[in-house]
Amino acid sequence: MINMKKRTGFVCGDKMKRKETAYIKEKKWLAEGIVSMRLSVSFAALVKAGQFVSLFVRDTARLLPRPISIADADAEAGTIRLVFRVAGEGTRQIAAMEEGEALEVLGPLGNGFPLEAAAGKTVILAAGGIGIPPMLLTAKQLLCTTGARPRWCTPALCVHADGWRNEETFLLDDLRETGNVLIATDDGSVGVHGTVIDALTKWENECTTGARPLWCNAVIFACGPKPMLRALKEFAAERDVPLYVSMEERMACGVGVCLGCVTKTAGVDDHSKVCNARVCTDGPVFDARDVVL
Amino acid sequence: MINMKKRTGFVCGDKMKRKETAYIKEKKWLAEGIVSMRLSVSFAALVKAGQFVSLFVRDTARLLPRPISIADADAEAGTIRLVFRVAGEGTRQIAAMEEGEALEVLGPLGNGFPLEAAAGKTVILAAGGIGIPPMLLTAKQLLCTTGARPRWCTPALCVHADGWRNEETFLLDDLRETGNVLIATDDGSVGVHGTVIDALTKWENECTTGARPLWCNAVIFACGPKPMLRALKEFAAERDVPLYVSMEERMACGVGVCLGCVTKTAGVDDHSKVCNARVCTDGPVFDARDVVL
Amino acid sequence: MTKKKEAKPNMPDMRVSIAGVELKNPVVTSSGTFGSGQEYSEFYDLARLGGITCKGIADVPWEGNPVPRVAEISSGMLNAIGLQNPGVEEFMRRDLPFLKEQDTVVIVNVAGHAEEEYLRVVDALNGAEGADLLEINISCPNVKAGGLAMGTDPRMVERITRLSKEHASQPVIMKLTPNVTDIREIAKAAEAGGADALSLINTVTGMKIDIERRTFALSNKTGGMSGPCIKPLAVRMVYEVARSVKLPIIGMGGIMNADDAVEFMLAGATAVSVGMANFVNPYAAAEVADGLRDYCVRHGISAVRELIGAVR
Amino acid sequence: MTKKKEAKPNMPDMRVSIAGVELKNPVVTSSGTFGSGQEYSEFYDLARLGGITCKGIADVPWEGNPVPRVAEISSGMLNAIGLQNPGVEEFMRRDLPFLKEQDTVVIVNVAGHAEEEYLRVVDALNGAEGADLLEINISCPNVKAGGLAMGTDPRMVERITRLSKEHASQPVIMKLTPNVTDIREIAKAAEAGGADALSLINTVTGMKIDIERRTFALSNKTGGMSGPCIKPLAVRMVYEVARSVKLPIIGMGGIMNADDAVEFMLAGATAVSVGMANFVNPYAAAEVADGLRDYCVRHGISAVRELIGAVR
Ligand SMILES: Cc1cc2nc3c(=O)[nH]c(=O)nc-3n(C[C@H](O)[C@H](O)[C@H](O)COP(=O)(O)OP(=O)(O)OC[C@H]3O[C@@H](n4cnc5c(N)ncnc54)[C@H](O)[C@@H]3O)c2cc1C
Ligand SMILES: Cc1cc2nc3c(=O)[nH]c(=O)nc-3n(C[C@H](O)[C@H](O)[C@H](O)COP(=O)(O)OP(=O)(O)OC[C@H]3O[C@@H](n4cnc5c(N)ncnc54)[C@H](O)[C@@H]3O)c2cc1C
Ligand SMILES: Cc1cc2nc3c(=O)[nH]c(=O)nc-3n(C[C@H](O)[C@H](O)[C@H](O)COP(=O)(O)O)c2cc1C
Ligand SMILES: Cc1cc2nc3c(=O)[nH]c(=O)nc-3n(C[C@H](O)[C@H](O)[C@H](O)COP(=O)(O)O)c2cc1C
Ligand code: FES
Ligand code: FES
Repeated sequence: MINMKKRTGFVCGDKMKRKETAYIKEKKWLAEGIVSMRLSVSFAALVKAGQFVSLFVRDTARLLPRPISIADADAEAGTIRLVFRVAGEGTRQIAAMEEGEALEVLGPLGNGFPLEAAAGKTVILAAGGIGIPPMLLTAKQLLCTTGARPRWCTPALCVHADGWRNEETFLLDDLRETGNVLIATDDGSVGVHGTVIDALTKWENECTTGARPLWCNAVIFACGPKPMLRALKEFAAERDVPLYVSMEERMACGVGVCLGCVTKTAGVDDHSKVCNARVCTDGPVFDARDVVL
Repeated sequence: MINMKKRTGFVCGDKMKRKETAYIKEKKWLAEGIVSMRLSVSFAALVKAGQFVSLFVRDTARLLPRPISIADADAEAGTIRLVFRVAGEGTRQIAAMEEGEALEVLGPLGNGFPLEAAAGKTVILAAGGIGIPPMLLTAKQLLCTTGARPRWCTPALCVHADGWRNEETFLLDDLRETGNVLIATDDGSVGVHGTVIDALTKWENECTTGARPLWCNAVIFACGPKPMLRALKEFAAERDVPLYVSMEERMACGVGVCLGCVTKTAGVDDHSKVCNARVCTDGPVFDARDVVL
Repeated sequence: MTKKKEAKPNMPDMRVSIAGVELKNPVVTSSGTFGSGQEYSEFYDLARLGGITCKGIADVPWEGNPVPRVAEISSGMLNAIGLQNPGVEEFMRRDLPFLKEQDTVVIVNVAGHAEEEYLRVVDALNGAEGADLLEINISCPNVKAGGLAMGTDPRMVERITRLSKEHASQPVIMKLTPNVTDIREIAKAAEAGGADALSLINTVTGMKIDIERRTFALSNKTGGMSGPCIKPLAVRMVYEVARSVKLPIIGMGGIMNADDAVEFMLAGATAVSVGMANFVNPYAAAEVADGLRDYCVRHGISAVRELIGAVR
Repeated sequence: MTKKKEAKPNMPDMRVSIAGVELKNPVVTSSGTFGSGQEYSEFYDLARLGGITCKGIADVPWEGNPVPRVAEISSGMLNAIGLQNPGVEEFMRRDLPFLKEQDTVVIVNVAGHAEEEYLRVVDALNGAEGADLLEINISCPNVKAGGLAMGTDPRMVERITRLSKEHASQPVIMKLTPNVTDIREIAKAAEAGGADALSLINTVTGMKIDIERRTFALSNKTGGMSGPCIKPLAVRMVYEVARSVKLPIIGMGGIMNADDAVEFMLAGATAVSVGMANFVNPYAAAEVADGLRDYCVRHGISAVRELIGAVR
């Protein structure tokens, strides 16, 4: 179980952005092409689950930030943990860095999950692939009752539903420390053969009390590829369960000025005055009903 | 004295260029902003004194080569030694690399000094500042009688005349292993207060036999800033001594195709059909009479 | 022994003047890269800047282009935001009051698809308190109907300049596109139309193709290049224009640090603007301002304006 | 079980054709970055290349510009060589015989200050064995009297194209400058003049100032930008031109590896040319050719020409 003495961030989420030099305190390969890094940062105590940081590559031909979700935060050690996939040249270069090396980090960015919406409810943390890492911190912040976090966030039940590609179920042990994990894999090598939706449906069917009472006091926090979020939106709508999704978009500034990272919204957005919201500042987490998936 | 067992290159100077990944075997700071590096390369045995290599920076925004003279070559160890000054961002980045790290090297480049012109003569190796390093290998190749190098290169006498900025007389010990060193410093902290010319003039005056007989069987090889080369040209002309100068120019290709690095020649150059010769391939060493300094 | 504030020995005079408006230092931020200042005010006090240029504002809210809107290129980025903006009304209600409070000059960037649209924005901003200077963007390459065409035709440049001047009580800066054969011709047209100053350069039209997915990196196919990759082109154009017209120039394009700013000033810019660099380092613009002062101190330059066009 | 050479299973057909001249693969080298091939033949067998473009050749030897002639810029370089060359006579005496011996297509790049000069070179090369294609450089920005002016005016482009065609028995490639407002207009002019193919882009005019020495980095003040910094501009222009004319295009500008080559082909280039990359890696052009084949194999593309203009 999680060490209740360790505060996992969430003192205050906003107006605390900064860019600074972080040091790699620990680096581990979790699976093929998936690396975990702990970075020393000044803002570890301020992180809210669902927030992200921008990483900068040392190669000065590659100037744009690489947004990576914060997978964990240790306020006492002053570190955050990132888990990311080597997707292109930038992440390849960062993943090739060694413990002790320095890199530039901008954070914490974005709004984070509305943890208060999970208070006293069954919370389903549904994630796919490289969307899984932020769910670790989300679960920890939901469950942790020490520190500055208000008590009422505590959910009645915390269930992870995670989809991996294959038997390389990275982070599974960490997730299990924070709740029951429903496993799905694309190739069926572990858990349900299929998607997160399949895993959730199976779980729903297995729940003795029937689906309706199960969902009536629930909320879903989700992170993963768009098709998964789309399917979850339908799934949640059918069951009338609130769903919050963490979105991904190409970013340039990460702080809300460039308007590069917008997502289409259902109605006119208050800041933009058009049907566009900024993933980097208005998100990355949105009420699924507010955005066009 | 130099270890006669170590072959210091010079099997064959030409048509052996290659680009390869070299590893830093040894790195030492010799003076403020002056670093010495030994690199493992495949062509250590092929190096001719006065040749250079192009170093490439890992930063992909900085694509052009950094030409650096080969200061020493160890055919048995398969290494070359470079001594360079941190002049800008590229050399700064390379100098910041550590032993064991890899960098891309293109070489050996350029023609090198005409060592055969020194056979049986008094050879003066005159260098200033960061022009000093190549003189170490020049002296070694002149003096070394083992290996593939023809015996007739051996000079009757090898004298170094070197000018440093101040008391940080980097490479002095190495140079002394290969001959008498006449020292000049800009600030007068060591040796003659003044330039290489001042040191040479003093030496000339001190030579008991008088100047004429001293110079009649001599040759000068020089490397250093243009004002120094210009002064030497005058000095040599007055004494009717052959002078070979190693030139510097901005380079792009390093292999003779871009025509970026030309130096003005006294007459029409055979390759270019105009009064321009390429420093990278027709040089860097020129007969001082052939080029406009 | 009086202690006058202005008497700091060795502190260079960093002020420059654009069309009669004094900037406390030559460093402003570029339109579209700084929002309306609010976001970066979380990082530092905007009073450290000579000025702020806000995102292009149109007469009504614009949706902009579909995503992806940004892509990385070597030493720079492509953008095809498509001038998303909340419209001049919302800008004046929400953003201008905030900007007015900052102790820095405010440049309002004006966008439009057509003459009438530009003029509606100019009319709305005419004399508005806090809108110190108007910058007319006749160069955005992302909007099919407007932008490019207008900024590449000298006659249209002269015309829109003249009309903007007629409608605005503030000084008018014309922002030029580099996507032309001869930038001097365009600059002269703006001068003939009565422009008070010029901003250059806007982005260079480029394209990136994703070879694995076989599609354009931007939904708009083309986008505007910015960042260090365009700097030599920008410096060249600033140099050419500075020698062709008498107007003050706000130079921009790839300024990442104070050295770059000095380079633009030596080429002929009176002020410099920091764009994409803000994304790479949120403190960039303030650091450029500080660094420029340090450069002056280091080189014994008593007034930064001595740098303007000093290399010929 | 016959063993026919062509029957290698899975080996994509790498041939492309430029104006009836078949290249064994789409990769050629760029003028001014490859000498006349001799130097790089010390690194690899030139037969690995689709073709070689030699340095621009004039009617008489040219001195070029004073040094410094090259400077580094972010993700690229500036050059102001000023078309130094030994003249067409020496070229035909010394370089062409060497090039002829290489098992690859030879493109001779033609330079001039004025019409007559171009035509004297074309006349000398007319029908010369080994000179498979002529590439007329109407775009070099470094020579005051020629280059830029000619390549930016559609009427002059059409005229010099027509004259070159009249004087040459070989197919004629017109090499275009990117320093124009509308590249399509120039390309159409070349097509109207009878060009057999187009090369684009030449370098982008830029400037660099050394702020410590307060002088231009190049003695010529301005120079041509090349390298990855200009790639998005080049890809955009190739795309635009491919959709405006029917001529095959040799695409270039910042191609460093096979991925870049694929990008240009998808944008509409029939062949690609490797320039500055040769300086960064002497094996670059050969590696691009190999890598292009590997890309085809990896993506199950049976003929490389399928890539041409495949992204719209
Ligand atoms: C809010 C947010 C949180 C994220 N969290 C994680 C995480 O925890 N773990 C993880 O592995 N990945 C995460 N990603 C995706 C990650 O940002 C990309 O995989 C990464 O930027 C790729 O960079 P690259 O240099 O390897 O690829 P390149 O293709 O070289 O990148 C080129 C440019 O495109 C951008 N880019 C490429 N792919 C993406 C993408 N999928 N999303 C946004 N920008 C992209 C890069 O940031 C860069 O600016 C997240 C993305 C967002 C928007
Ligand atoms: C044949 C030759 C041999 C050399 N040998 C040595 C040596 O042994 N030790 C040493 O310290 N220096 C030597 N130099 C000078 C060395 O090349 C430069 O100091 C170095 O390239 C500076 O690179 P930078 O990235 O630090 O500077 P930057 O200013 O960032 O370089 C930018 C560009 O300019 C070029 N450049 C800058 N200064 C010079 C210069 N003086 N000569 C040529 N190109 C330059 C760089 O190569 C690069 O392409 C030699 C130069 C030549 C031509
Ligand atoms: C994301 C983004 C949005 C931009 N939006 C505008 C705009 O609305 N109006 C305008 O005139 N220029 C706009 N520009 C151009 C910049 O103001 C500037 O001219 C250009 O980016 C060059 O400077 P840089 O290289 O420092 O970024 C935008 C640039 C970027 C990168
Ligand atoms: C040093 C140098 C010399 C060049 N000389 C010529 C030339 O003589 N004729 C010509 O048409 N283009 C010349 N070019 C332009 C290149 O052929 C090519 O069009 C340009 O460099 C863009 O390609 P790149 O980015 O791959 O280098 C030269 C380029 C460089 C870098
Ligand atoms: S990344 Fe710039 S607004 Fe979101
Ligand atoms: S550096 Fe290219 S010819 Fe010498």
